[in-house]
Amino acid sequence: MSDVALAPGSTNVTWNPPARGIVGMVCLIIAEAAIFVIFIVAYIYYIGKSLSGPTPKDVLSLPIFTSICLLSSSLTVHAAVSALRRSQQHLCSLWLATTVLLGGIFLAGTAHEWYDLIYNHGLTIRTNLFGTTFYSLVGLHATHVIVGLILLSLALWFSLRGQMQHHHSEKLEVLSLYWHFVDAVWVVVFLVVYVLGR
Amino acid sequence: MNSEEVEFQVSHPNQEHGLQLPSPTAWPVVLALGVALLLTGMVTSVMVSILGLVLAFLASVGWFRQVLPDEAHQPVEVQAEPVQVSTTRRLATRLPEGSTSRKIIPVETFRITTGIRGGIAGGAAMAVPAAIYSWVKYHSIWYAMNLLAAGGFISWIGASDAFLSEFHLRGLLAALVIHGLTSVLVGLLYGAMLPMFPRYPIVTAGFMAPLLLTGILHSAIAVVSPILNDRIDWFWFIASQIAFGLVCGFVVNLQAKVRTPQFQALPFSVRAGIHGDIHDRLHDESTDSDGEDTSR
Amino acid sequence: MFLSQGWCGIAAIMSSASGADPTNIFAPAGTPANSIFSLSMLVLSVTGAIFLVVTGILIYVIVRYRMRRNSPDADQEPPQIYGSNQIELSWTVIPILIVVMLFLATTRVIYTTEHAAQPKDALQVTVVAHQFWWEYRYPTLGIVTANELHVPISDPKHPMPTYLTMSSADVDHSFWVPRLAGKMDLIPNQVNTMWIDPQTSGLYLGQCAQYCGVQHAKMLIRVYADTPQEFAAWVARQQQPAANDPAVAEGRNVFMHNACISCHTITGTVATGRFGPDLTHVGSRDTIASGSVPNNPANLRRFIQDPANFKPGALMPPMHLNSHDLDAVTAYLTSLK
Amino acid sequence: MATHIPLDEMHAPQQMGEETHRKLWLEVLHDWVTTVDHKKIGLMYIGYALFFLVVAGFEALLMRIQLAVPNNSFVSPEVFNGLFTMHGTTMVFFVGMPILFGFGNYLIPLMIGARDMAFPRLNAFSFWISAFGGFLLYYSYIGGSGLYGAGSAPDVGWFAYAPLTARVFSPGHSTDYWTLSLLLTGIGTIGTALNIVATIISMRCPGMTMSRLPLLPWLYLVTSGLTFVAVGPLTAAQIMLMLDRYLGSHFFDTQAGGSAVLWMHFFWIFGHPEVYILVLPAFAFANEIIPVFSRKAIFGYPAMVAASVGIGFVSLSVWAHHMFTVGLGPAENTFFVLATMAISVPTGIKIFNWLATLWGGKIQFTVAMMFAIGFLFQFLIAGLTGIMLSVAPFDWQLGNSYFVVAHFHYVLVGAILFMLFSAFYYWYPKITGHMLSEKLGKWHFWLFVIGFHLTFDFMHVPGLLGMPRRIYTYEADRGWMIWNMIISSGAVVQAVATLLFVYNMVISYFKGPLAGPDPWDAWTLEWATSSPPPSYNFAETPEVSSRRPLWDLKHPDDPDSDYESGPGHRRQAKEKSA
Repeated sequence: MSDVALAPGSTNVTWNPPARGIVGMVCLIIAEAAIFVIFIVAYIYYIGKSLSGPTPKDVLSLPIFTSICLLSSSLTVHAAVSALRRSQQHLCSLWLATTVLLGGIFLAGTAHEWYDLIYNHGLTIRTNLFGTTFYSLVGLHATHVIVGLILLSLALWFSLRGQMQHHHSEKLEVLSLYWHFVDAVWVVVFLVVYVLGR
Repeated sequence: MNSEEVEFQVSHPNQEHGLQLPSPTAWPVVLALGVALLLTGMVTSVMVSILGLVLAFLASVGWFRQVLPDEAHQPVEVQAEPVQVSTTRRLATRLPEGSTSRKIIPVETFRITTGIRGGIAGGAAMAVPAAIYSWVKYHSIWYAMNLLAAGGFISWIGASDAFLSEFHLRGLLAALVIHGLTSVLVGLLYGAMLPMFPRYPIVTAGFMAPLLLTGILHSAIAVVSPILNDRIDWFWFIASQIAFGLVCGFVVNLQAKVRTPQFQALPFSVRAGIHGDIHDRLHDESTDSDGEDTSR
Repeated sequence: MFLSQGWCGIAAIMSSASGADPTNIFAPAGTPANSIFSLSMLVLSVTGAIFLVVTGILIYVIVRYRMRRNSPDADQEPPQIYGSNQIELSWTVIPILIVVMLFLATTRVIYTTEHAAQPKDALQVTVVAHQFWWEYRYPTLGIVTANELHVPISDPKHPMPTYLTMSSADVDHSFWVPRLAGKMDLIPNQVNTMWIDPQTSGLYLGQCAQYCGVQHAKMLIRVYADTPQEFAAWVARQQQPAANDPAVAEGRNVFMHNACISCHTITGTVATGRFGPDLTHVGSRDTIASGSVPNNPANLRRFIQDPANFKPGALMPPMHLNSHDLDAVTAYLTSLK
Repeated sequence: MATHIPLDEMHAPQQMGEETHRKLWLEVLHDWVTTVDHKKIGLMYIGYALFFLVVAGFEALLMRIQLAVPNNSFVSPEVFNGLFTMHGTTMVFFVGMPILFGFGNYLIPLMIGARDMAFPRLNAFSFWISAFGGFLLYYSYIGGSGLYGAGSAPDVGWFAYAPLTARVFSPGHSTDYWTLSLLLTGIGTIGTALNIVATIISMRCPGMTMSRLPLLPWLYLVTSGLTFVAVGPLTAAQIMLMLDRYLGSHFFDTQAGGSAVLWMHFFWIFGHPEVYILVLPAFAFANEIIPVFSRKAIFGYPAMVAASVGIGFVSLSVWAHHMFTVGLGPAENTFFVLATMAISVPTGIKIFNWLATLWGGKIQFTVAMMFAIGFLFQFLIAGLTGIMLSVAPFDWQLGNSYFVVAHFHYVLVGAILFMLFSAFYYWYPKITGHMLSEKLGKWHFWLFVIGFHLTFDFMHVPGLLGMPRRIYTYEADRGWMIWNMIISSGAVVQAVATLLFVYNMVISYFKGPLAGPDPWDAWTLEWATSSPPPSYNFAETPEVSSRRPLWDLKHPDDPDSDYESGPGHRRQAKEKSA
């Protein structure tokens, strides 16, 4: 009789569909990746097509330190999730704080770079195709970093207030997935803008 | 973003006080309005954008407080009125299940590799008359091959017979791709369809199909490949087609043993597997079905 | 109703093709249009055959297997069939074979049209599309004209195709003269090429086929395929400097002292504007307003008075000339044969 | 008039449950605005889409009146250009997407035995932001110079080719309205698509493995996956356009070296998959409705799933067949010819499998089934004209002509709208608890078929005679008039038929016979609960063991599970027969 449908209470089936939070975040990441792909394609397509200067070679320098900060924040956020899984709330807070700090350093680095480009090199979004594609691509990524930082700060806030419990570890994992994505995008952006495009 | 709700639904379907559903909330619509106004400000006035920003911020906070640390739910009364699922329709005979789940007819059918093998064998066989023709007419076995390849190379359209008689690596590759692809595809088709024509497989595969194909190609070749059209020798073309059909049909036929008398008596649509109504025609023969006919 | 499909319609048009419909794609008059035509006949017969077969099966099925109320087993479920590998494989492979054939034919026509070798004596014309008119420049002949393209006919024995090098001054446009060739877009900041070789003399019509703004509908194309003698005569006339008839000196004066000169060119005068059509030989054209009205003094006068009379949304502003000046300018422009 | 009906309908189920005291109007409104119930949100999507269907249909009528005779001046060129832009944009983004998401929202949790969508609040948010996007688009008629002169309605065409959208060529805010409203709906669309995927993956009831998932959720899974891959590029392109228009960047500024062709690529990377996003749900309805009224299981379930997934993937690589006349070069054109033709193979598999489902069945000609058969026939023709257009040289003639307009309306109306009507007749009893009138429905069907074929069969002809699309008028000497006259008259017939349908929905809501939970003797889970379903869908979470759980319940002596794949089940079947 086990093959009759709609049988209530026959719980001999083990049923563990994937968690919806994770699935939802993966979907969001795919959609965001599609957006980034378009901006990256536009950037690559317009490399060397600017009608006037300045060119990337003139003005861009490799943001090695801030990139290292951002990439290592992926490790720290992962550490925060595993700490929460083991119910070590304090350790989780510590790792979260490190992540926010590293992300903040990266953002400050970008801000400094932009300030330098605008005021010392006179490159704005209207200057030429390089300015157009550079500010929009890096800006899009920076926007994602900002969103991620806001969410991470909220998580940190809850964690510090002790409201973050073991059963929230899945939510934190969803957030960490987003952060990993932001980091992964930076690897691509870095390669395209600072290596390929220079 | 947690799985509590899922687990809850699955493991405790029957609660005394009814069910828990997410409670209604105005924050999504407020947030949507806020974001919409934020953008609307770009075509109207900055004040609209500011209003939108404020709304969006308020709504984000409100929404956030609803789902964190735990999601808001409200209980819902269950009206215990079981839904009856029934039908007045009776069952018909089902065809018995074969060795694989989608097998309908109680016979062996082909495997995909059969058709591919047949296609390759047929394709090889087809090259023989083509090469003979080339040798007889142009004293070069490469002529037919290059002619076929010219279908894929635009620059060869004005090529001379002498050019076509030489060996060209590009020609070999192009001809191999075109010929190989079509041979395998046609072989697959033979593998799939020969069991549907069980009575005279060799006639069907070896003569009918090639003649049909030649007819179609004859009318289309002028557009598909004018260079081929100018030089094609239809007698030899048919010869090589029949070579393909005979060899491919033979290979497929060797491996697909489906021509039991019982199977041959079935109508075409049943042999093809799109029809299961064999009861009318076969009710005298015991087909060993596990579903009993309830209509008589 | 069901059977009155496009196929019947297509057959109807093709039979009535040649004369009545000046832009019929099934009445080709040049090599590119011809090769498209023969390819399209192949495609039409393949799709037509598929249509007949599948519709036949559909009709058979819905007639044969309709529910019969009074049949003894009306309340019985039919036998359940879940699928059949063999038949599904068949109707996967057959379409693939058809696709391969169509693909080979298509590829050949694409390459023979887009990669055709260019004869040495081919006529070169530069086409610049504007909102909402066409500029034709013959760099080897030193001619600039607008909206009416003159080309020599091409005898298959001595091919004399015309190569069009195309770009746009503002937004996207598309050059489409259905009886001569398929369309090709004109895109700013990009150069496209196409070629035409009308084989019988006459007038071939077409129009812009890419939405380009308010007046898209009135951006018409006229291609005059001339015999070699006619073409030589036309070239000789166009190479003359602008006529300078003293009888219309007043109109000339009005023209040269108004904003006309900032947009239009008349060779040999101070008018050297580039935004509007070259008017050096405007009087020799059959039409004005990019082919939308015949070129006669009355129409010309109305057009100068307010271009929106014929082309609402045209970029040329109304010139606010008084009646006397209008007459004078009209007379002047008409004299520019 | 017609526009109020969906609202009435939506309010109705609520009133049903509250017979003891009638709720105040404001309370009802509050319920609907704050709801997170997937069924109510689905209905709001449908109601909102029907509203815009009437609006955009009205725009189409105006255009057809203008084009009925040559050199007509019924509307000005500016207004006409606004009309076709708004008609296209509305039909794709504010009718097609919402109505399909509406049905998805309503049906998917029911069909997979779930209580609600995976993210109910996100669901509400997605709906509302799409809705506000639609209202913003139509606010453009009031913005700018006001209704007189048609406000600042966008007039750049629904694919808004650069650089016509640049500030130089499109001053004022008309293009901004277009961009902003698409950005807003884009957010909503991605949200809903994500929600549908998460629901189908994570909320299935026990026993419903992916190989037992009904085909409707399966196809919605593909279409939603396609949605967030395709709408992302659109959103990105819109952001670039906004940057160009507001901050003076140069993405599509050809004067500064930017490329107009880049916009075409970005738009069609979205635009072509969009067609499949719209048509896959129509396939999904057909996959549910055709088997039930043929009284047979769907033929070749695995092939149907594979074909859908295949269409999804291939459709991502065919976009440049909209650009055969752009001058991409022969190699690129050849590639996109091949990709486009390849897509006809899985599409063909679907058509043949539907035919095989009908074959040997007992076909009941309910109105739902009649529309489904109309869909089959018309989708076949749409596919065949699609093959013609995929042949690049043929497309050099046909592209941007009325032939193309006829082709895609054959898809959008002949296939998708027909299947939507079918879906209305099929699921209306579930949604309202009342049957739609079959008699009125047959009138609706035949009138609509006549109007449809009058309009869109004959619309192919002016295309073959060289009539480009998007022209507000045409020359009298081109021989296009007679065809345009027929087309326009067919449009009127369609409008009448649609009004009949709306009337049927209203009258049947009040007077239609009660449906009961399972009026069609169907096989999927939504028919295992009452009509209309309670807010919790199922009192007890169901558990299934085959693709047709209700078949198994109705025929316990011969359940489907014996015949479907999976080694365990086959063993069971053998034991049973032994």
